[in-house]
Parts: sequence; structure tokens; C-alpha cells
Amino acid sequence: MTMLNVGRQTRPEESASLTPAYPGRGLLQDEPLIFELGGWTKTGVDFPDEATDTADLAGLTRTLPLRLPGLSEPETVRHYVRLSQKNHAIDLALYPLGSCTMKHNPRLDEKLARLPGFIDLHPLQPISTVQGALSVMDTLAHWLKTLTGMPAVALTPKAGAHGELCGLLAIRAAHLARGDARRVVLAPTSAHGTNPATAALAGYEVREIAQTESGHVDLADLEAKLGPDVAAVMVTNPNTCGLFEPDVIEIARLTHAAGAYFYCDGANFNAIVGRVRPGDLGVDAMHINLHKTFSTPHGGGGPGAGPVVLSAELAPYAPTPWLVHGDGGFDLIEEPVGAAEGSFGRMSAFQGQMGMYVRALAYMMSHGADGLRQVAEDAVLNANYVKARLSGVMTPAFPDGPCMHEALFDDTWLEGSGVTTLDFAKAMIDAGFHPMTMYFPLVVHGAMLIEPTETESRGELDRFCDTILELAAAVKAGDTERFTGAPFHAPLKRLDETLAARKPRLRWSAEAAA
Amino acid sequence: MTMLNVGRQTRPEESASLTPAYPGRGLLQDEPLIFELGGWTKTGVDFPDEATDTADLAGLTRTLPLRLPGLSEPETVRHYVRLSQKNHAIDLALYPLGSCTMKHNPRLDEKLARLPGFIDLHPLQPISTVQGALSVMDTLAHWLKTLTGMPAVALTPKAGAHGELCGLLAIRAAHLARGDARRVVLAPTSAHGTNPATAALAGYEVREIAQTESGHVDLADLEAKLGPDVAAVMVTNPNTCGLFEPDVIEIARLTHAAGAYFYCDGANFNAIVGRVRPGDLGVDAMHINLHKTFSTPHGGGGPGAGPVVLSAELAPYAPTPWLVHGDGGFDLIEEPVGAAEGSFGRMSAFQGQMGMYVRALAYMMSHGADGLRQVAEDAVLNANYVKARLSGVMTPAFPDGPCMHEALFDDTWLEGSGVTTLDFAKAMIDAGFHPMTMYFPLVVHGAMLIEPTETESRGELDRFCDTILELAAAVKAGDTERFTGAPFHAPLKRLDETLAARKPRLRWSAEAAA
Amino acid sequence: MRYLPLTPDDRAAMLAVIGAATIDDLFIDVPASARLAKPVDLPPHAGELEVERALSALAAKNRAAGTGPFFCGAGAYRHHVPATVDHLIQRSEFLTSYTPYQPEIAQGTLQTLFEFQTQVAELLGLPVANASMYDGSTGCAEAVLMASRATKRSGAVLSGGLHPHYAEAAHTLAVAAGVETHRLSAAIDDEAAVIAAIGPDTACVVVQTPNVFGTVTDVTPIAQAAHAAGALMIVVTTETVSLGLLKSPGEMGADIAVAEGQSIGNGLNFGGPYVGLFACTEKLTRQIPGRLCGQTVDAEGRRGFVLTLSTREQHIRRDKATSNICTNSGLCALAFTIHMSLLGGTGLRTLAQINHARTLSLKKALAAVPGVEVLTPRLFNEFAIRLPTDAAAVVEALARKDIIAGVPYARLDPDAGLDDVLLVCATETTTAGDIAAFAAALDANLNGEIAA
Amino acid sequence: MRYLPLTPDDRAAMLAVIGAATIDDLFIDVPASARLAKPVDLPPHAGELEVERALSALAAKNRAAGTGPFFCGAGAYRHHVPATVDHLIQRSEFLTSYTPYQPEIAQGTLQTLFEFQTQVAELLGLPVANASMYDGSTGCAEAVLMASRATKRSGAVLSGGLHPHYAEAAHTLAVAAGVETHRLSAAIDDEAAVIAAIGPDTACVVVQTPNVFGTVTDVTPIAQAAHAAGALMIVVTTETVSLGLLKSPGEMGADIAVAEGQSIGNGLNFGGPYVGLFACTEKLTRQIPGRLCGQTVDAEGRRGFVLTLSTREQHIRRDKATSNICTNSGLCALAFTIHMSLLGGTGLRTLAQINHARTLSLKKALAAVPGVEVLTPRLFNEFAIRLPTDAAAVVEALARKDIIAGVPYARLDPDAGLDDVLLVCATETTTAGDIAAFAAALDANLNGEIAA
Ligand SMILES: Cc1ncc(COP(=O)(O)O)c(C=O)c1O
Ligand SMILES: Cc1ncc(COP(=O)(O)O)c(C=O)c1O
Repeated sequence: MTMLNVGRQTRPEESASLTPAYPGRGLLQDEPLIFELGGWTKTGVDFPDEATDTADLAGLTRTLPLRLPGLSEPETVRHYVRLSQKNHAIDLALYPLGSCTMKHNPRLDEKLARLPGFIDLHPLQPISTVQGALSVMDTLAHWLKTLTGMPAVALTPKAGAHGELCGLLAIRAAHLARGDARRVVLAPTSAHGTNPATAALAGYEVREIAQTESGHVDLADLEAKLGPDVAAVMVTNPNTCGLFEPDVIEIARLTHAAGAYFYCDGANFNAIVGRVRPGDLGVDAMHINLHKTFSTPHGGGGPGAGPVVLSAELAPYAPTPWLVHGDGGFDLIEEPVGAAEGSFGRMSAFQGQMGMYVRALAYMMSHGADGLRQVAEDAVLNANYVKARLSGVMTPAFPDGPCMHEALFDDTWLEGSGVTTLDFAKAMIDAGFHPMTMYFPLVVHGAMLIEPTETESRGELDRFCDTILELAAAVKAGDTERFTGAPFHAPLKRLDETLAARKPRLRWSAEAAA
Repeated sequence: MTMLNVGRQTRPEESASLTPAYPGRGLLQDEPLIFELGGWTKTGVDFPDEATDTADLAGLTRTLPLRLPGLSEPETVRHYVRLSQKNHAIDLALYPLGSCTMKHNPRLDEKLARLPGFIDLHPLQPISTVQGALSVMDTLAHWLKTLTGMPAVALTPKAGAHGELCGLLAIRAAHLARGDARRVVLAPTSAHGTNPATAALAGYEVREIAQTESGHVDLADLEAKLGPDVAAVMVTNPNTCGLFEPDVIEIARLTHAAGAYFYCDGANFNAIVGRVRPGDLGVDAMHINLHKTFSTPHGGGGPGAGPVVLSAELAPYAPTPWLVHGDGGFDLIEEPVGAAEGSFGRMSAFQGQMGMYVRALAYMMSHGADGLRQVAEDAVLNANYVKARLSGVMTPAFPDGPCMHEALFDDTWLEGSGVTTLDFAKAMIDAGFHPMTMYFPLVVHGAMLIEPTETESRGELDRFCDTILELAAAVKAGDTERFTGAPFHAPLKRLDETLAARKPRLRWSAEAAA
Repeated sequence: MRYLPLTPDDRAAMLAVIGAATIDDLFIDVPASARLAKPVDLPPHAGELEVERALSALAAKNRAAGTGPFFCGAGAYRHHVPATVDHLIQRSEFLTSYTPYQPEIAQGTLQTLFEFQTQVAELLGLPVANASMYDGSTGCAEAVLMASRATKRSGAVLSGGLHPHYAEAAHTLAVAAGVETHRLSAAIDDEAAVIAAIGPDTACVVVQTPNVFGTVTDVTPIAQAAHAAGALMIVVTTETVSLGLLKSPGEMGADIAVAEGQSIGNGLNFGGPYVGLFACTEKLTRQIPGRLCGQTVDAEGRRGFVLTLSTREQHIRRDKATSNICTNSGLCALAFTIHMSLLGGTGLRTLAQINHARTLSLKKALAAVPGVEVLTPRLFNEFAIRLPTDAAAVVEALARKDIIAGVPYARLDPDAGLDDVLLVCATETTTAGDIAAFAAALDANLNGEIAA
Repeated sequence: MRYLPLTPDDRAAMLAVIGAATIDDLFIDVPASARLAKPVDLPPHAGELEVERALSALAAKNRAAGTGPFFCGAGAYRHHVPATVDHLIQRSEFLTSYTPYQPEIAQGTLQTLFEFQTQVAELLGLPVANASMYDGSTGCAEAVLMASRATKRSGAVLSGGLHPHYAEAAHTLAVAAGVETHRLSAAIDDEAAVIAAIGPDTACVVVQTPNVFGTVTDVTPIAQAAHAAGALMIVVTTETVSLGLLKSPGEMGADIAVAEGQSIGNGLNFGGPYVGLFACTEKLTRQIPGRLCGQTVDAEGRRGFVLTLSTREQHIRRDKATSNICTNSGLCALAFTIHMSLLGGTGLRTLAQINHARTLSLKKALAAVPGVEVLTPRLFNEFAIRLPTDAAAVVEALARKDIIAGVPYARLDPDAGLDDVLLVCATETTTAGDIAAFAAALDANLNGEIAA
């Protein structure tokens, strides 16, 4: 490893682009992998010296050595703190990833989730010793049911996609209960990838519903495709174009008329929480991403939680465990028996994402009914403000009428400029902003989906819009290289994703490194 | 504020030094002051709406409005997270500030200091309700007394300088008790500024003791200056040149022979903890910076704690409160009465830095007697390793013999290079390291005092030394501009300290900003 | 409201820019009948102090594991997590970032994922590991589907030692996907039965070790039988700490290894969030579910990391994806990686040895209680005992004495007819005092005074 | 040991580079007689789990203020600190950095200090504030010395309403510096006495408002009298929250204002660390103790901040320095600044109003208890009551009923002959239930059953 020669790795190539040309990156230095820091014999954890005897495990113990380095605590802290500074985060600036709802994550929620009574609680302790935890689940369920206007909720799904699966499995069980083995699920082309993937996982064939010019479900096409073999219609509302489906009630009616169920993807519930109850729209099942609408941190990819609200018709098929009010307080029905007889079964071990339940509940209680309504209003207001400020220069995919929580643009305005949606996005990085969601939804060419969320101040929105406009001006000015070469100021220049896929290197190995 | 025009402020000047010249700083952006973010009418804290009536305070309430902006929580988090990234820290890289002992700060200590039983405890609660806290103080006292071989300790001083004051006031009280009003304190020129400042604060005249070629106290000069008017001799040991005073026992003997007391500045106790007990050297009083030797975090300037161990002769004069073992458990004597009759009185409100006591005790218990001895050995080993690796190129102030916890160099090796100690230090910033302590101690020309501490790995020490050697080579190569212009890669270029002092702007004001 | 930066003035000014008269104008697409005129019937906003009071009160209604003798295992384990781990994962840059879709400003997350994948592969003894699953149980279910895709067979043999929740979760997913699970009846030790159950349509054999009864098994013979029959071997581990001492799945011939990673870096959390470890052979790489982080270079040739092989994933492949997983357990994986970086192989081994030692003392102490029969032949840090009476009743009785005695097996598998079996566990957090108190209370309950 | 990165191999290799045979060779300057052959007589190193157990056990032996009714004030106040504050101050970059001596890589700390100084100056109503003192009491003592330096006079008049600990700390420092303190006898309200005590050698008058008895005073007349006599006016405030509602020291003519900043952003911590707020007039700037952060520009003209006017400080001026302070309360100041940035003027005012309202209810409730006499004429969030019996005994008795009833004045000032006086306080954390419980228990104690 030449990496360790002078200081932490300096970057001749890049520093060469600095005048005067001196190595060094100041506060931001490269950082090797832990496997390159030595420590093959060390450990950063102290254990009591006590006699141990593993004779009884003769023949069952590892024959190959565990090649895992251990670092002292100071080295470990430094390694991960250095790495952390190479990340963008919602705590650093507006994070306009459409469909992801990157909003402020309150530290109060983190603190409460770490109370010993929650974090140090075993999922299989006697029920009498976990009444507080069950009470949290019950309260969360009450809030979710009230906010959605639905009679039941299955809390256990571990993320949105898992919630989709939960919903479709309930639908499947409901059909089978009446001996009706339907095989098809309808979903718009604009649907998030998890929708078709989930439908397939649940054993269904997926057929696409067309979309109208205005970005809505094409009712005629839906009606045409509905039939006795259709088990469910999956529609995201507000949809992935950032629009509310105006015909949603009709969609529900047609769906029900065909004997199918209406699954609503609720990932965008943030836009309507407190102002619209999906239950009033005819929805049969909808998942809620607690890590979006209710702000449990994304954590660089997870964890999340995807509770699913269910209509009275689907409720009996909800997965185990069921939380019930016993005479001794709260109780759990953990097997498909008794009241839960109809349950389609268990989706995972234990009771779901308790850590997320506490955070989401703290978030809801902090906002209250009034605050949550304000959340939806400010989220929609911020998105429309951004849309209004940028529409002069960028081309909105659906110019007429308001959008909901996110503003969708296509790349018409970039045509012939030599700058792609990707190039433009990478240039945003240099100005200190995370790019918007790109090339999704698929129904729009070179899509740029901007979701500011309600936790952005007007000042930050203006800085963001000013930046985009300044960049757009540069595009017009033909300053192509500024985009095709971007980012220039990130910890790394643009990464070669093709190489990564062509020659996958998915783990460090002494051999490869040597 | 033009600062808000495009993105968070971009830096044309600097980006101009990049090819191609595009504005932007990627992850590191400028950040305005909170007073420049609006929020004059906002607040980021929610309070219950309850009736309040301040009629009874008529005539006593503010007439001028409070011009303090309030930011929502998301804005506040972002502001301070952005600012934090402009700091160097021990968690980012070796921090070789001589005399400051920048070592790893365990997060365990932070966690324990925040236990409700400690952080949510009022200093004036009934004694019966704070027995655990008093027990922490008693245990800490026991460890400090055992490690120093001294019979008593005053815990309350709030930092090293406060501890120095505590020691001198005890000495003053001891002399006065026998009607002996001495007026002089002797201290070497190499002493830390707080020593003379404290002596003056305690009402003493300060006289300097000369230092020998080899960096030690000049015994002859000490003997010459000792006399009936000398109240105390203040010597730092290991001293600020990073050397152990070989004649320390003789210094104590001469001091006592002259009827004076021996105050030892224990800021560098880290170098000898577990291997040498100041009590065995004839010390009468010594402060211990818990924020150095026992690793309570420096926090960008504080807080700290400076307990003072005292000899049997000085113990009776220790400041109130006194912690005693009553029959009902631990007790506090809070006034100079009873056993504490001789006390020189109170130095501050309450019982001192409890938050630091918990951290320091957790740190001590984690190391144990064996670990603390290892701390001294590794601290000294690391310093000597750095000294050995750099001596070929830099000029050690005291080449012969080993150093203790820090290695001192002068600027002889820079003579005629056009590069000053300051320039060299600033260039270190570009390579990702914090500069060493400069121009202290005063006895060495262009001093560079390097204290690595025991929590640095050999790998980090080598990266540090390699960097220094690479920079030194550049000096030799006459690449002056690389130093005089440094830093080039820090969040800001070199700052104008003269301007700051000439036209002091010590607060933001609407007028000035306008 | 403290989380909402907009002031009334901001809102008015912004509506003006938009050209809308009121906020309602932005919700016109909502059918009139569905527009709520006023807030729903829930409490109004509350200050931080009030929320903290309310939830702290609920937390206080639970008996935290650490507050007294505690012996539950069975899929979730109480280990000490260094304060450093929890501190680091709360860094804004890790906690509040999204899936690393923009690698240039996500190297912090990506490099730690690469470290995670390497650590997991090393632990499980297989060449390829993904960037995490929701947890061990869902990982196990995905492994079954993956095996049937890879073998184009539709049968899955589930050992009777597999954690019942895992078996049920796998069954739920399998049914929908048209895979038939053959779950053997609960057994402390069922190597022979498993081998016997392998047939020509068997896509995979799923065996857990240490299994739900704590039994440690060298599954090599089972793996050989499976391979001989053209089936894949799936090895499940719920206690990752055991891998510090025991043979890795890879060493024993596993094609796919699934583990619950909660033990390293993560708290009990009443069951979630946890982190699923998932590894497989080179050959199966393109069948693996979930995200993969890979090494590459940037435009200037510097090493960097990116999410890769995403053609397997839902956002590209949609209904042809290897899984529907999107959000995973990123932050729990980070906690795992940081804790593992502190432990290292050396520390993990010591940790495993201490767990085993404390468990042997627990075994000794309980075996000495008249009426208690230890059922587990070879154990790591948990085992099953048979009581002369209903295990659940004993657990309830001891809970009233503030001793959490373990998990009645019947709670996981009511129909197995093992109501008298109790699953107990000891870790480095279990003290000699805890063990003595447990043994004494159990003795008193079984042989002494009637349980109150 | 987990905090020590060097391995035995590292040590051997490094000794070789140094050219030393053993580590002892590096300690040769230590007199042989003083070299310890083996570790001192203290316990050996302990793992994190063990240390956490030991200290948690000690913490559990304290009655945390928040676990029940609690009414202590008298210089330290229980307020709710938002979780955000404690999270942010624990960021590595803030927590583990040193005093910002290298401004180019310390702008995070420096800019927050500049914000702190601005907030403090605004709160105290004076133009200049420093970067913090250890706490309010040491700040008060420094203010007295500063005044005597500035006026070249040696007398200091201390109001009888000044917190006794503050008076004692000031006295201790003053004596050594040759300044004579004239401390008036304890008084709920002593404007006249203070004015009467001012003489030709008076360097400063030190008055606290709200004072230790909770009495709020407009000190303007005292300031005028002091100025007329050529003395400086020093105003002390122990409860910074009161400044959200009450006139600022500057408004009332203070030349120097000192306050304890603990109430904002900092916990009770059993007395420390706290943060001293220190402000003064423009004229006195160069006499101010401690660090000052100032605005400047960098080599390219960009705004930046540095520590400035350090010619006042010990490291430059040594025995001529304005103070010996070096390490101060940086991190507590940061917590103060973050909490204040959340509150803003609006929030601080509301917070102050709520504190006052809850205290009025407490006053009403206690005044209704037979035998209780409220002594404080004008109060903010604390006040003094006279009991028919020894206050300390009552406090002990109520503590046994898990009610922390307040601070017996005699504990602060045993010789004042005010053994029957109890100081009580209510804040936003005090509930109606707490107040009712206190009043009932007090009534029972004084008039009902004999205290157990
Ligand atoms: C519209 C939509 N549906 C479903 C999902 C999947 O949710 P999760 O990532 O929680 O599985 C997402 C997440 O990005 C989404 O945006
Ligand atoms: C040798 C020496 N003495 C005294 C002090 C003063 O200690 P404190 O900053 O804790 O007041 C220091 C701190 O840098 C020091 O290095």
C-alpha cells in the first residue's frame, strides 16, 4: 500500500490542479480500509481474564483462522469519523431526492428509542414484562388508523416493499378464502420498482396500466384491463409524478366492481397526511414508510418500517403476530389461531421494527393532529414553490396545475446542450447540494424529480433554486465541460460504475490487494 | 448579504485556482452567522400554551426587545453540523499540541456522565439523596492520592490554573498561620503563563529561576534566589521542555530548607502516572488537569478540572467544601468550621466539576493501575520515537538523552530558509495534521513542541513523521512559497490576526453588518 | 412547530410566487368529498418535554433486560455494545443520509458497506456477501426462493431445529412463490431426518446451527447429502457471536449462509430493527437479493466504491428482480461493522469463549436443580431444559421474582407438544450472581414453596 | 488495553528505532529512589461492561431531580434541554478539539464563540462579552478584581442578597489580591443598605437580581449611587432564564454583568461544569478576563474569526495578565449557544413567562399552608418562605417522602440566623402535580402527622 507513505494519502493528481501545486487536502483526507490498517492480532474491546474451556466443542470449532482486523478504540473512532465526512446528509443541506422524503430527523426520537425500557427489551420476554412496549405499538396503530381512516393496521412489515408484500399476501388470502385464485396485478408504468417486484414475489403476473398525458392513471385502459383474473390494482397516490390521482375514487370503484382489491402505495403519504384519509378514497391496503412520512432516519439505506393499513375486508388476513387487548392488559396472538385464524401467517421473526415505532410515535406526538396537517401543507407548498421558481428555465413534465410534495421535470430543456440529466445532477454536487432523483419515474424522459420536504426553510429553498438557475444559465451559455466533468469538488471525481459491474470486486482480499 | 445568492456561499477566488474554474466547494460550504439567517420572530422550541401573567413584575421587565434570532430545529442542526466540519479534532488525526495532551476521549465516559443520577443532580439536594455522587468524588480522590502518593486532595478547582491558585492560596494560608507573610514566588522562565499569572493573582511577586543548558532548573540560581521572603517555588515536572527534572528531590530539599513550599505544576503528569509518585519527590502541592492526563474532552477550550493534591502540612488549609465520612455515610463540610476550620475558604460555588469527575474516574477504572502505568510508558515511547525519527532533519532543543511525553525542537534548522516556525506549522495543515505547539516554551528559539500522546498508533506516528520529513525536504529544496502561503487546503486561508486586534469586532451587530 | 421552518409570512409570500390564493388551491386534485376540513381526531402538537415524559413513562412499564437476571436467547441476544458504536452511528453523515445513489458524496457509507460485506463473507466463510437484509428470518426466506430459482426446483427441506419463526416466515414467502416447504417436526438434533427428507425436487436444505434448542452441529454430512442430490445447502445462524468459535457455514459446505447480525453492534430493540447477514458462493452471485457494494475507480483513477450489479434489483429489473427489497438495514450494518472492527477476530473469539464459559456454568447450575433435565447435547451459549411442569408457568412465576428465566419453547411452536421445554441463554453480560439467583429461584419454584 | 493502540511488537520496534534497550531507559532522569517498581495499589484495568456496571450502581444511589417533585434553585436550575443540543455538542469536531489556536482549522469553534459572545452581550445588555468563565461565581470574583484594577480602588461592597457562595468565592480571591470586601448581612431586599455602604474607596458594588432569596430588583438607583461615587456597578444573575423577561443589567446601568449560564443548554451536573457569562462596557474591554473571539478576514479577504486581544492573557502577559484563566467552559458555552439559537428571543421570553407562571402557582400553594410565610416581595422563578421550624429538618423529612423541597438558606449561610428560611424554585419542568404533592406533604409535616 503506497497509500500510507506521506501523511494520509495525498492526491498528486488533484492537487496538481491547484496553484500552487502542493499535496494535501487539509481536513479532508483519504482513508484506507480497516483491512489496510494492520491490527490483525489486536482488539479494541477489553474482556475479563476468565478461564474458558471449549473442550466439549472438539471437532466443531473453526479450522480456518478468522481474518478480521481489530483496532484500538482511538483508531476505530478516527477511521469512521474520517469516513463519515465523505457523506452528504440531510443535516448538511437540502436533499431533494424525489420519492425518498429526506426530511429532518429529530434527535429527540433517537434519544427516546434508546431508553433502556425500549432498546434493552427482548422480543420474547414474558408479556407481563413488556406492557409498555405493546402500549407503544397500540398507540402507534391508533394514530396510523386515525390518520388513514382505516380500521386495521399490520405493523410488522420491515420496510415499504415488505409492506407491499404484506398487502398483496392479504389480498391473495382474501381471494383464496373464497376459492378465487386470481393471477394478475395491474400497476402503472410509473410505479416504483418495488411494486412489480413485490407482485411477482407474491406469485402474480404484472400488467401495466397506461398513463394519460396529464400524468394520471388512464381510466379507460384500467377498465379495459380489469377482469376476473385481476387480484389487485396497485396505484401510488400521490403518484410518482408528484400528482394526486383525481380519479382515485373511480379507480377504487372500478377495481371493486371487478372483484379486485385496491392496493395503494403510500410512500408519498407525506403529501396528504392530515388532509386526506386514504380510507375515504376506497383503498383496501396501503403501506406507510415510517422512514419517510414519519421521519425515522434513513441511515444510509435503512432500517425502515412499513406498516400496512387494511380495510375491514382484508383485516382478518393480516400477518401474525396480532396485538390484542387481553384482560391482563395487552397481549399478542403469535400463531394463526383464535381471532387470528385467518391470518396468512408470519412475515418475519418477532414483532417488527420496535425501534422505528418509538421514533415514529415521538414524531407524530410532537406534531399532533394540527402539526401533521401542516406537514402536508408545507411539503406541498415547498414543492410548488420550487416548481414555480424553476419552471421558467427547466421544463416541468406536467406544467398545468399544482403538484403535490415533489416537482417533476423532464430533460427537454437540455436537448442539444450536450448536458444530460446525469451531468446536470453531478454539477449540483459542486454547489453543495445532493442531486434530485433522476430517470425516475420511467414515464418521463430524463426525469428529474425534486422533493424538498416541509423541513426546508424558505432561505434554503431559495439558495437551492438560485443554484439550479445559475447552473441552468451555464448550460445555456454552453459551458458543457462544467457538467460533463462534474463533480469537481467532491471527495472523488465521477466513479466508473461500468467497471464495477464488469469486474465485480465485492470484498477486500489480501490477495487482490497484494 | 450577497452570501446567500448562489447556493451556500461559493468561492470564486479559490475555485478560480481550480481547473476548470467552476464555483463550488462540494461538501464543504461557507456558513453565515445565525444572525444572518433570519428567524427574528421564530423559535425552535415548542411550549405548552398556558396562561401567563407578569403584571406583578410591572416596571421590572425588559424595555428593550431581545434581538436574538430563533431557528427551527432543522435549521439549527444544519447550521452547527456545517460549522463543526470546519474544525480539526483529535477524532480526525494526530493532534500534537505540546503541553496540551490531546488524547483519545472515550465515549463510554460521555455516556456515563450523562446518567440521570449524575447529570440531573442538583448541587444542593439533601446530602442523603446524593450519596452516590459523593462516593464518586471519594473514589476519585482515593485514586488521585494513591497515584500521586499524597495524603490529601482538593477536588473543586475548575481547571489547571484554578488548581494553581488553590495550591498557592493553601501555601499562603499555611505561612500566615504561623504569622509568616512571604511575598515572593520563584518559577522558571520556561513556566507556562498560568504559573506567573496565578502567583500574581495570589498576591505574590514573581521571580524567575534560570535554566541550565540541558533544559533543567539551575540549582545554583535557585539556591541564590531562595530566601526568607520566598513563599513557594513553582516547578513544572516533567517540565515544559518535555524533560524530567533530575534534581527534583534536591529542589524540594532546598525549597523546604528555605521555609518555602514546593508547588509542582502537574499538567504533564501523563508522562509519569503510575511510574512516579510526586509525593516521593517532596512535592507539597500539585494540580492535575483531568482534561489532560485523565482525558476529559477539551471541548474546544473547556471545561476541565484541576484537582490539587496536598501534603500533610498544607491539607488543613484546603478550600471548602470538604468531603468527609460521617456516620450517616458521606458528608460535606461546606464552611470553614470544625475539621475545616483552617480552610482558606471557598473558590467557587458548589462542589466543583462533577461531570469531569465521572469521566475521569471511568477513564481511570478502565485503565487500572497497570493500564495507567502503560499510559505513561507509551506516551514517553511515542514522543521519543517521534524525536528519533525527526532529529536527523529538525534540530532538537535538547538532543542528549531521552525526552518524556513531548519532543521539543528549535528553529535552528530553518535558519536562512525563509520559512518560519509558523509557516512550517501552517503547511502541516495542508497535509491533514494539526500543528504542534509553537513558540512555547519561551526559552527555546522558534520552539516546536510535539506531544503525540499514548493513544496514537505507530501507523499514525509514521504518517505524521513522514509528512514532517517530506515538508522538511521541501524547505531544504527552497520551496518557500509552499509554507509562506500555507494553508492552501483549509476552509480558510491564513487569517489576519493583526487586523482583529487593531479593530476589535467582538460581536455581530445589525449596524455593522448593514 | 419546532420542525417546521416556514413562518406565516413565508407561506404567504411563497403562495404569491406560486400564484395560488390559498394552500387549498394546491390540493384541488383531491376529490372534494375526501378533503378533511379540520385536523383529524388526535391530540395537538406537544413540546419535547411533554413527549419525553409520555414515552419515558411507557418505557418504564417494561422490565429492561439489563435490570436483573435475564436468560432469553432464541434468536435475539443480549450483548454489551461499546458506547463508541452507538456514538458513531449517530453521526449526522451516517444517520441522515440516504441509500448511496450518488457515490461521489457517499463514500463514507459505501466504504463501510464494503467493509461490512468483507467481514460478513469472512465470518460466514463464503466469498460473496450482500449489503444486508432486514433480518435473519427474512434473509432465510429469501435464501429459499433464491435456491429454487438457481436449481429450478420447488422443494425446500426445513430442519426441525430451525427457529420456528424462521420456518414460518420462509413458508409464508414460499407458498406465494409456489415453493413447497417440508418442515420437519421439532427436534433437538435431526441430522438423519434431514438427510432422509432430501428428494429429487429438493431445491435446498435449511439447517440452523446452533439450532433453536442450542444444539451445535457440523452440517458437513448434510451438505454432502444435499449436494449429492443436486440441492443447495442453506445454513442459518441466529447467534453470530458463535462464529467466533464454531466452524463457519462455508467450512461445512454451505452454498448460502444466512445469519442474524443483531448480536454484534445492535441492541435487543424488542425484536427490531436487526440486520440480516447474507452470503453465498461465487456461482450464485447474480441470484443474490439486495444491494451489493463494489470497488471501482474514479475519473482520476482513485479507488472508490459504488452500488453495483443492480440489474438484479427491483428499480432496474422490476418484476424480474431477484427480490423486492429496497430499504434494508444500513445503519444496523454500520453498527455491526464498527463493533466488529473493534473486536477483530481476536476479540470475537474471546467473546465467544466467555459466552460459552458462562453458559457452561449456567448449565451446571440448572442441571443441579432437582427435576431439571438438560436436553441439548452440544451447546454454545444457549440450551434447552425439560421441566417437570409447564415452562410458561414457571417463566411467569419467576418474572414476578424479577428473573427473566428464558423462552418457553411452546411460545414459538405451540403444537410441538413441548410445553415443558424451556430455552435458556447466557452471554458475557450474565454474572455468576444472576446464575445463582436463577437456579435458586427455579429450585424454590419446582421443589420449594409454591410459586406466588 | 482498548485505548492503547501499540502492540508489544510495535513497542519493541520503536525502542529499536530510538536506540533504547528497554522502556526504563527512557525514564533514567527519574531519581532511582522515586521509580516505582510495580503498579500502584489500585484495581487492574476493567472492561467497558464492568466500568459501566460500577458507575451505574453509584448513579443509582442518587435521587435524580427528574424522578419526582423537585424544587431546588439557589444558583442551579433544572430546565429542559432539547436533545438536539446534547447531540450537537458531542460531535467529534466540537467535543475533541482544543482551544482554537489555529483559526484556519477551527472556524467551527470560533464562529460559535462569536455567536456566543453576541448572544451574551445581547442578553446582558452590554456591548462586550467574553468567550466564557468557569461559572458565575468565579466570574463574579474576577469582576471584583477587574473593577479594582479599573478604578484603582480596593473596596468592594457585596449585597446581602448575593448568593453566599458567590460572596465567599469573591472574598477568597479578593483577600489574596488585597481587595477588601464589605459583605452586607443577609437581606431579602437591601437597596438602601447597599447605597449606604458605598464609600470613596469603593471600587465596585455587587448586587444580584433576582437575588438568592428570589427578589427581583431594578438596580438603577444603586448603579446611579455607585457611579456618583466613582465606583463600578456589577450586576450578578444566577438564573439566565430571567433575562427573557426582566430588565437586563445593561439597561439598569451595570458596568460589568456576570451570570451563571447553566440554565441554558446545560444540565445540573451536581454543580459543574457550568458556564460563566461575562460582559462589560466598551471602556473596560482591555480589562476583561479570559478569551475573546473577534472577526477578521483571511488572506483572500473572506470573513473569519480568531482569538484576539490576547495581550491581556496569561500566555502573553504572564504575571501582568488580567486573569490566570486558560481552559474555560467552551463546550458548555457551545451548548448555551445552540440552545439559545433554538429558543431565540421569542422562545426565551415564553420560557421565562412559563417559569414565572408555575412559580406563582407554587407561591399560591405554599402560602396556603398554615405556618408558611412567603418572604420574597418580587419574584421570578424562586422565592424564600419562612417555616415555623428548622428548614433543614423539614427538607430531610420530605426527602424521605421523595420530595426534594428546596434549599434551606442556612446551608448556604449558617451564621445568618435564618435556619427557618427555605428557598424554593419552580421551572417549566415543574408540574401542577408536583406542586400539589409538595404543598400537601409540607402541610402534613408542619400541621399533620409528625414527619417519619
Ligand atoms: C413510491 C415508492 N414505493 C415503494 C418504495 C419502497 O419502500 P422501501 O424502500 O421502504 O422498501 C419506495 C421507496 O423508495 C417508493 O418511493
Ligand atoms: C504546563 C501547564 N500548566 C498549566 C496549564 C493550565 O491548565 P488549564 O488550561 O487547565 O487552566 C497548562 C494548560 O495548557 C499547561 O500546559
